[in-house]
Amino acid sequence: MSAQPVPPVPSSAVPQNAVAAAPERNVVDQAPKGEVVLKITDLCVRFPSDEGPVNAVQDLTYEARLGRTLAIVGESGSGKSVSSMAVLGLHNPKRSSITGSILLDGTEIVGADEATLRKLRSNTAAMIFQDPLSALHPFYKVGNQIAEAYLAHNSVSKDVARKRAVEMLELVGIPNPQRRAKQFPHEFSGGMRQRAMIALGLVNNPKLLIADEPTTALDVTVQAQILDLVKSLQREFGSAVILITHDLGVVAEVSDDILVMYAGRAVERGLAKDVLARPQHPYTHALLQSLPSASEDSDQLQTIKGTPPSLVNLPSGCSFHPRCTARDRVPGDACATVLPDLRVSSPGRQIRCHLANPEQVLAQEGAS
Amino acid sequence: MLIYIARRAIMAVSVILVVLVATFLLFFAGPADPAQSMCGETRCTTQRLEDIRRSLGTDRPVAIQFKEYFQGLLVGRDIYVSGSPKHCEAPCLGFSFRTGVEVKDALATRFPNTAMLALMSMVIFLSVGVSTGVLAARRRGSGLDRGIVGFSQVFGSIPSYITGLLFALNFTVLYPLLPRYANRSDGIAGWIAGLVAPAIILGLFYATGYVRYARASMVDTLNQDYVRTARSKGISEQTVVYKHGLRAALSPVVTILGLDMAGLLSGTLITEQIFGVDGIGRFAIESLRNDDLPIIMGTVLIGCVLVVIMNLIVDIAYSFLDPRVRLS
Amino acid sequence: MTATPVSPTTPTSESTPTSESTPLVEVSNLVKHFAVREVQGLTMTRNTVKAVDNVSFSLAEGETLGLVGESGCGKSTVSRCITRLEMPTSGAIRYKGKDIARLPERQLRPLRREIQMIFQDPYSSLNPRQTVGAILTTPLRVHNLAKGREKARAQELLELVGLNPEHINRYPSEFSGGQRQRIGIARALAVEPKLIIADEPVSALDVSVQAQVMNLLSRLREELGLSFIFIAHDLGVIRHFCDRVAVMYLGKVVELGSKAHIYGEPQHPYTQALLSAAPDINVVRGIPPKERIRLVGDPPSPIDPPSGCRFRTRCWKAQEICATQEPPLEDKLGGGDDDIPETGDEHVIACHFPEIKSTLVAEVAR
Amino acid sequence: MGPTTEAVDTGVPSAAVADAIDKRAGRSPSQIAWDRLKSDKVAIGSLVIVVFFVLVAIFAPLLVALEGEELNKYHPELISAANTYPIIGATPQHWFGVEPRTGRDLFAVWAWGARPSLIIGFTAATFSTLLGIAIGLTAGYLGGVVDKIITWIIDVLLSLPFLLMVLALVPVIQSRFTKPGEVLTAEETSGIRFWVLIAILVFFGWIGLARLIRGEVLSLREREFVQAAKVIGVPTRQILFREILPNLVGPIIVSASIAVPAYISSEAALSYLGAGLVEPTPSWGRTVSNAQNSYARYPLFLWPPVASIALIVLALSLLGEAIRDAFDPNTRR
Repeated sequence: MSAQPVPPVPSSAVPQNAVAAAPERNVVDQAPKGEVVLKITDLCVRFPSDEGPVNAVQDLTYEARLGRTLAIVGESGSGKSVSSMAVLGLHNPKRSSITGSILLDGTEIVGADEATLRKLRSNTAAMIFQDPLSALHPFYKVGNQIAEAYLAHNSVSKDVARKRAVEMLELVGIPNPQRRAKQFPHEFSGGMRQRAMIALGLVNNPKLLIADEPTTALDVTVQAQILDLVKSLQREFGSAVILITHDLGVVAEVSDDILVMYAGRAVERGLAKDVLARPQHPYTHALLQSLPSASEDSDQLQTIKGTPPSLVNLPSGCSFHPRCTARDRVPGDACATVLPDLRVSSPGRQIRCHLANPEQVLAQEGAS
Repeated sequence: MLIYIARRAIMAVSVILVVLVATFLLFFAGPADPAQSMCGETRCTTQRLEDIRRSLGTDRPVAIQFKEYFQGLLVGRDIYVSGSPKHCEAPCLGFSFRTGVEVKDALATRFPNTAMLALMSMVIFLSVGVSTGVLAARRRGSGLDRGIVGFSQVFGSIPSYITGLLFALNFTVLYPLLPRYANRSDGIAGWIAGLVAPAIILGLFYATGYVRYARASMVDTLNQDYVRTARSKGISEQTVVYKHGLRAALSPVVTILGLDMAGLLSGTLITEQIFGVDGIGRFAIESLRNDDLPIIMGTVLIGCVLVVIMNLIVDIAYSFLDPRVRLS
Repeated sequence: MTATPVSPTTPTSESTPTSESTPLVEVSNLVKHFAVREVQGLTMTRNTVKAVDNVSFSLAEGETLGLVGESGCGKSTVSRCITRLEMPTSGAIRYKGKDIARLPERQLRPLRREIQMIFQDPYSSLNPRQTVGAILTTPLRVHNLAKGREKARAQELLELVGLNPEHINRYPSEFSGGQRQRIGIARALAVEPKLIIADEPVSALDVSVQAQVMNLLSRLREELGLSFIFIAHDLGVIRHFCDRVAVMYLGKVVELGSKAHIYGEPQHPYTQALLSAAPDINVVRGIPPKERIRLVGDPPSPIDPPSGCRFRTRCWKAQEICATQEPPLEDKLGGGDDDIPETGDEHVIACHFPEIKSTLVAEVAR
Repeated sequence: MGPTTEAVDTGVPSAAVADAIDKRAGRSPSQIAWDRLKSDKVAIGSLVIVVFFVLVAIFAPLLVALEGEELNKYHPELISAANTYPIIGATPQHWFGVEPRTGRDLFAVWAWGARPSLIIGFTAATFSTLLGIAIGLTAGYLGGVVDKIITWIIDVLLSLPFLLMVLALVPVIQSRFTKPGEVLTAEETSGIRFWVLIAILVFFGWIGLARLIRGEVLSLREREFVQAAKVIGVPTRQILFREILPNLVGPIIVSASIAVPAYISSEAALSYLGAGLVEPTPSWGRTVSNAQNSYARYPLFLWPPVASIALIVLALSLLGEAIRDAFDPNTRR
């Protein structure tokens, strides 16, 4: 594709919430503020394996705010799902080691006991998963599965909970919710199942909704519906949304903030529209360049050479350096030896890269 | 749902029919001469042999014999026993060559013994097997888990008649810790007590298999997405494991139960022999030594019908467990 | 890129003389039905899934046709019929003028050399029990190619797709997803085919690897003068790779035209909805399309498709006629001939109320 | 969930640059399984036990000669006239004592008894495996009516009470080999029994593997690499034997290795019940049957065959489990 200067982004696209919060370390200070629901600091998640410990997530720091959607983007194995499952304490403590801090609505999740986690799950933070067919229990009626989550956090009768489930199904746009509530998941279509999954996620009105690849298993026309639904529900409930995806198009459609992950680490953070329009990390840049477009013709796609690294055996220095085209712009062999910090590169932007003037370098890269 | 049950029932009937024809052909049309075997060691005269053949009807074409046998099963028939016709009501399985007792009656008196033994061992292997398997799955990787799996592997690998024999010889004969088999007519309590030892051996042997099925199924289920969903609802771990996990983990175990029914009957047969339980298995072995064909055939038929019925029950139970089967 | 047919240089065995007018592949009135049993309550009904229903298109030599649509639209079934993994229920598939739709396997075998397939799943498409060498020499042995130097040829093929020829003795499990897909491509190329059917060849790959494989396919198409039928659900991938595009919905082609037609001035409401729903890279860059179309509901079941126009249940323009009369696939609104004179291709739409909308994709200032 | 752990491979390897680090040939899934098996202590231990019994069976005459005895030599002088029990236990002349009533040397009976067990076990396993593969492949690949018939037969056979059927069948089938009025010698009868047993074990034994193979073929048939072979034009038979069958090596080996102990156990059970091997062929199962009534007075009679059956079946089963684990490490604890 050609190296056209990217036009500036209209700033009116996103409704901005202007509640201020105290500036903190590593916080993108230019970002509009909402109440911080989730604050993750220096999170590391490791799994033992036959070949050695798998470093699924390393030194991850971010926060999610009410009324805003944060997209976590990365390829498979980048640690995006692993980090979000840790938020609900869903990793088996016997088969994983988690360090750092996850503050969910003021409660520390890392090392929390089962009772604490149980109170927060679904009530404070809920999760919806990629494949709604396998995420809903095949043996129980959809309505009952939703009611169960409501019953767990509200001392109401079963009938009340069932009514609530039907209301939720109606809210997410399932026609004939009374009848649908009494059906099993396999009687639903793919889009309907994901709607039911969202109803289940929102039944306790959580402050944080984590959507893990919610539309990957769906067709584009249905995906658009579901994304619209998530957007409108967020507007209605004002909750924080974390959207985990590998699809940059989905990010552009719905998210306010973005966090790009590569091989278990955050490599770039900032406002979604800024990052996507003017990426500063070579990986983000290359990823955007390699996407074929439905709106313009292209002769040759830019590629990222090689394959994502093994999480057991990460490359020395910057994990991306073996695939990076800009590494020779960094003097010496810093890229291969020194792991760069996630640093503020420009207002509201953080990158994990040794490049002193990334935007300039990448603009030249694109042109060459 | 009804279609499903109907199809299984048709399958069951077809199996019984096939077995009926096959056993009939094997036993009655085979070269083994029932008359000869009735005469046994004491050689009969040729005239006497002929008489017996005529009274049994084995001198007539196979098709007619089969028709009569089948007729006997459905509506009853007359059979010549020592020269005089005797009516045998449906379902007629004939009369014992040796004792002249009606096969049906002979089996009916022994059937409760076998059924009770099978039932008791089933209760043992299902309860012990599944609960131990679930326990191992929940403690996956722990010493307890390894111990359970290792023990079930070793114990389940040694043939049940070996452990059974050693158990019987040592604990009911040599050091009588457990009561030996007693007839039902001598009192129900003693009867049941006498079945405890064989039921434990048979039950534990089968339990080893169910420990491993249940464990594998439970481990698999606990890794499913829907269990993760259940956990993310904030319900108690007990509910997650038993309501969401176990419910789904049980259905593959139930399928295996269906496949095991035929094996369980074999198991009771040999256990009866070892512990001296007067059931249909032991009766069959005894009749085999006497070449008492009507009894052998009756036993095979009854055994087969039992297995088929149990299979059918298991299939129906399975369809109730899994709504996907029920509705698709 | 433009649709310049690359002159065929590959030596072919026997072949019917191909004139300029005979297309390489001509699919006409292709129908593929599958029998299914459905048990509901007390009744069991035998139904047919009309996976592909009366689909026609043609492909010129050197051309690339994209098939796009949502899951269950029949695009994969079309590809499986052309490669004769399925026997079509009816209709004709003419390859170089010869109908191969119902040809017995024995007579099909020489043609198999010319039509190859690239599969979607790089993990299931390679036999885990065979070395890369065995995978690549199988087609050579079957068609008696490169006799005596099969191994050298296999290494050439590895080099051609950008893999290390030293790795010929490795097993598929020792390669990454992208590398496996390259091996699958090398296998398809082993018999020096003229036509390649690629069924979602990049959709299982990570974004960063997807572009590598796309570029490899483009390069090979140019170097070897290949024709492609390229199946994908990603509109960006289709636009990048194809000359012409057929949009499918519930077993039917609803719109067929050049890339410029389909992306620049789509006329069928479904095409428009599809374009509008797909998040696009220019949206990513902050250039939103002028208009958004959102469909309601899921696609209906292909067992019992709607009467008339199959799209009418989700269409915002549907009227009575749509339920009673099936719209034929034909040139509408004067087609593209007037609008895009330089290509002069056909642009056919199956819709009673077509309307040009050119405001659906994020436009880039050119 | 699982983070991918793909091999580090920087960039598309350029053909020109020889990959100096990695010249090794790839390892096939079978090789990997074999390597895993070699490091499995239980497997090695089980293998040692199995090899021990195989050696006993092979060298039975030699071992018995070493002891200084013969198989069918009676020692009435060692039997108590009062109660027919032997007057000796294990002695240097009679390592496992002698049989009550007859005074036959029990070590000889035991050593020779290993032969029929192992021969029947391995022969029946071989034939039933071959039959299972053939029927399973046929049903799975041909599909349609053939598949329906085969699955129906399998369903029928699976609902038969195996032991009861076998008990009833052994004498019936045996009589098929006998002409009316003919009287067989004990050797002839026992020889016929031997093959009848194998035939019956095979007849009931192929079902499990055939079912498994059928299922696997049905799923493999839909795998893309089989489709690819079809598109290439690989003939059906080659697809079956070159593409599909190698992928079934694991299940087949596992099934065969589990079948051997099952057959050995079945042979012993049938002989114990009187429907198996008969005199003069020695058999552990029959020895157990003869010995159970003497257990209280002369336990030495029972122990060698009981322990041997238990041990060989256990060792072969554990070996089978280890092979299963080696082929499918996911089932490992």
